[in-house]
Amino acid sequence: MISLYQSGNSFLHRLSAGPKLAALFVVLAAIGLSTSHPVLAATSFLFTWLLYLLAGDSSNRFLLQVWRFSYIALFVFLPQLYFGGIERAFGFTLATLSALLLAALLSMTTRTIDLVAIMQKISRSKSFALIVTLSINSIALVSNLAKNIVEASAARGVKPNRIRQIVTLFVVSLKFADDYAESLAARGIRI
Amino acid sequence: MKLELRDYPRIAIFVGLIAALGVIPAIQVIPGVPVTAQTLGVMLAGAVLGSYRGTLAVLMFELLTLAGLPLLAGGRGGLSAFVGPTAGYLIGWSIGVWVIGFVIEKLPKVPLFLSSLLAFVLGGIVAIYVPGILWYAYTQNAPVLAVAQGNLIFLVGDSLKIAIALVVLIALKAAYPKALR
Amino acid sequence: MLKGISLANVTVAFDGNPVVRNVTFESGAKSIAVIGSNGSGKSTFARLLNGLVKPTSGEVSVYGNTPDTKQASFLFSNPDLQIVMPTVFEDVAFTLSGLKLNAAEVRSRVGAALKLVGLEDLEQANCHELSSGQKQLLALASASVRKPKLLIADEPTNLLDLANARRISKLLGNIPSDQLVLVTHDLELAQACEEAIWFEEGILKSVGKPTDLIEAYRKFSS
Amino acid sequence: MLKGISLANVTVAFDGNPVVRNVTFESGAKSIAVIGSNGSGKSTFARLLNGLVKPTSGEVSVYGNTPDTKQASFLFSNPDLQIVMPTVFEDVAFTLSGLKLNAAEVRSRVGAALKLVGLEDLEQANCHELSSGQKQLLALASASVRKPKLLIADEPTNLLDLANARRISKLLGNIPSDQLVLVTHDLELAQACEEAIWFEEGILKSVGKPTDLIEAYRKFSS
Ligand SMILES: Nc1ncnc2c1ncn2[C@@H]1O[C@H](COP(=O)(O)OP(=O)(O)OP(=O)(O)O)[C@@H](O)[C@H]1O
Ligand SMILES: Nc1ncnc2c1ncn2[C@@H]1O[C@H](COP(=O)(O)OP(=O)(O)OP(=O)(O)O)[C@@H](O)[C@H]1O
Ligand SMILES: O=C(O)CCCC[C@@H]1SC[C@@H]2NC(=O)N[C@@H]21
Ligand SMILES: [Mg+2]
Ligand SMILES: [Mg+2]
Repeated sequence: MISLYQSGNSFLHRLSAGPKLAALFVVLAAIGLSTSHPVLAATSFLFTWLLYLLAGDSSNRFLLQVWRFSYIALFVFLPQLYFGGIERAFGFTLATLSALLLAALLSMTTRTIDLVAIMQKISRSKSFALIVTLSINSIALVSNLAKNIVEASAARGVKPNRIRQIVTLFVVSLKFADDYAESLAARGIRI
Repeated sequence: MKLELRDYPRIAIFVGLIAALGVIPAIQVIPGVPVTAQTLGVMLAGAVLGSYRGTLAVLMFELLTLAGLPLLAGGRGGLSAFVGPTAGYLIGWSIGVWVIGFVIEKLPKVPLFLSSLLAFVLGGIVAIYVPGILWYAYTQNAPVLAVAQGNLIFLVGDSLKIAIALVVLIALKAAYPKALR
Repeated sequence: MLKGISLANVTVAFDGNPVVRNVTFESGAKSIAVIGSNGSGKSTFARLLNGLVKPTSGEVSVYGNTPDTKQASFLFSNPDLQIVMPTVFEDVAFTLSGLKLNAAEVRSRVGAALKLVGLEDLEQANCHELSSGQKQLLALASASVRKPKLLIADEPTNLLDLANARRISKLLGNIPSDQLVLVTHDLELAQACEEAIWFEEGILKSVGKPTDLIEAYRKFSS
Repeated sequence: MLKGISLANVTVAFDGNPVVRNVTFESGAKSIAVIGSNGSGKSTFARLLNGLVKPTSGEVSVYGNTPDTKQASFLFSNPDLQIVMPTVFEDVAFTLSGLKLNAAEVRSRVGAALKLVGLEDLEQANCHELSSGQKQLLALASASVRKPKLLIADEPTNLLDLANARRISKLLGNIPSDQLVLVTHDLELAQACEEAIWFEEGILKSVGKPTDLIEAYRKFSS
């Protein structure tokens, strides 16, 4: 499964997931307070950029992320401009962008499995671990089933009926899930 | 509540189904808040799995998204989806799915078509919009009423999704009655 | 001039891995069996013939045209994936929906296709309540109702019992199409074709009479 | 006294429809092939033996005990259904997770099971990158690692090529279990068993030597 993780060896990559998450929440809270002060918000934004550089961002991923979040930035900027004026609009937009960029930095420097492991540790339950594993499997599986269904209906040579394809996807997926449950039971798995 | 073994793959498969619906291209009506087919999966999770299991499926989907899998429409994911101005909707998904399951469970004697129509309106629209609007209004320090007005534009797409969800649910019940217990 | 299927120096690569390698092949045989190991490229070859897979390099033509899903129908091994509509009649009729026929024509062609496979009494049945054999017969009716020039079947007798497998294999010979390409691990089924081709590791290892190829393939596999 | 599998007047009904009808059967044979038409009740019979299906009436016993998944392992036809964990080693070890073994024991038993099926070099491989044949070998390792008394296989060679099918069928004979029940439409595979039973419409139509039953079944199906 592809994830948002970008391999690397910076101190942010090496920091273990738990403390990183904790530190992130503190910074996010601080950013939350900076919204109405454009200067503070701009500082947050520059601070975030600095962190990207420290994470070994050589290929301008920062700017790429800014571009990817630009829709949301617009979604914040325009209403604020309308209701609150230019200064406030800049403050909110920069603070929101900083929060988004920081959160994205966590995803880029922390493996999905490490974050899942934290959740598992917190839940301390075997069934939680099983659902996580099955869910991750099911993402690739359903996408494969969907691909096969699209292919099978394309092979009919007619314009596909999307709604019927969705119906077929749900039917086939649920049958698969029920067969899968049976095979788990057959392996002697108990919850 | 206790899960049976067969619930595990069903919950997992809905995580996969909601993710698969994210592949259908999202439309940006309001910049930053996509019109997404994924709420169709959320609604069906509630209707098919019921309140408890459906909620678990949506929470698991969100947990994996939070942990860094790009499962949201347009290949987005990670913690940033949960700190941005649209995070309220995602909270709404997990409330809405519960509401849908709950409403259908409380109306066992009403024909499925009607009970699920009601459930989809309450859970698929109201329960998702309210946290979505409140979160935006709160984090952006904006007037709730104005935000709610802007949000109305989603009614078009969401009504269509409810219609599709009804068609899929009824067809699923006919094709694989065991799907709904 | 070109009749039947024709491939010239065809290579298909997924993510840079060639899975069909430099295949050149031409045939107008009524029925062609495709055999070979798992992962050898048989299904990819089959998908080249209806255009679901495009060649990375080389040329494919089917009856002189670029392959498409109009000339060629496809029968998959899992009938659940192929069922599109709720009832048997509607499912077969769906294949005709692009042809702009009037209702009476649709009725008569669907009726004929269902009769051919012996499902005429189940017209109004719910597709997903059919048995596995009946589902595969339905898929065959849906694939053949457009009277394609080419019918491609990928493991069509998978999980079927002997009687159903025989029924399908007999029907495959009776479908009103000019040519049949049959991908299968069932060597009895392959035996009944006019010609056979054998893939290994993406390479067209051999072309010939089914008897000879099957013998060689059995030796190779032991 | 009771050895092997034993059914006394067993009926299984789903929603009131009997799909296994009044079956009485006892056998200690090393390997039993189960043949019959689609929907005849073969898989339901197989699931009675590990307790996944409970008899509506009658008694089933396996080595004198009520059937359960501890004594009996099950191999399905679709290996994708059977793979749970990300790597080969973890997947086999997953089957042992209920047994409270220590790490060294798990290592050695998983290692032995993988060696048996020839996957010892792929311990750390990603399950979903295996070929279809390798996936089925993995499923077989996972099924056999608990050293079940009874191994039940439902169409285990489905969609496999000749070499893989032969490998699986040879291994089924070598798994350290006391008894093998093999449900299959592949009559060559059934042929190799010690005993055969034949279901039609839920009724145990016949019990005997594979050669005789297969001949009768072929006649019946034509
Ligand atoms: N869409 C795809 N993307 C990537 N790889 C693919 C794709 N389709 C097929 N392959 C790979 O190409 C190779 C040939 O696959 P193909 O399905 O043609 O084999 P096959 O001969 O039909 O095998 P089998 O007998 O198991 O059905 C395999 O290694 C397969 O994993
Ligand atoms: N869980 C179930 N609920 C309802 N009906 C069932 C269930 N399992 C099986 N059946 C029905 O019982 C009958 C026997 O099914 P079974 O799977 O045992 O047949 P089979 O001999 O294995 O067939 P095949 O060769 O197609 O695998 C079929 O009509 C099937 O539809
Ligand atoms: O993908 C995301 O980041 C979640 C966006 C939430 C979209 C909301 S849900 C209710 C409303 N209806 C839509 O189709 N989109 C919005
Ligand atoms: Mg193939
Ligand atoms: Mg069966």
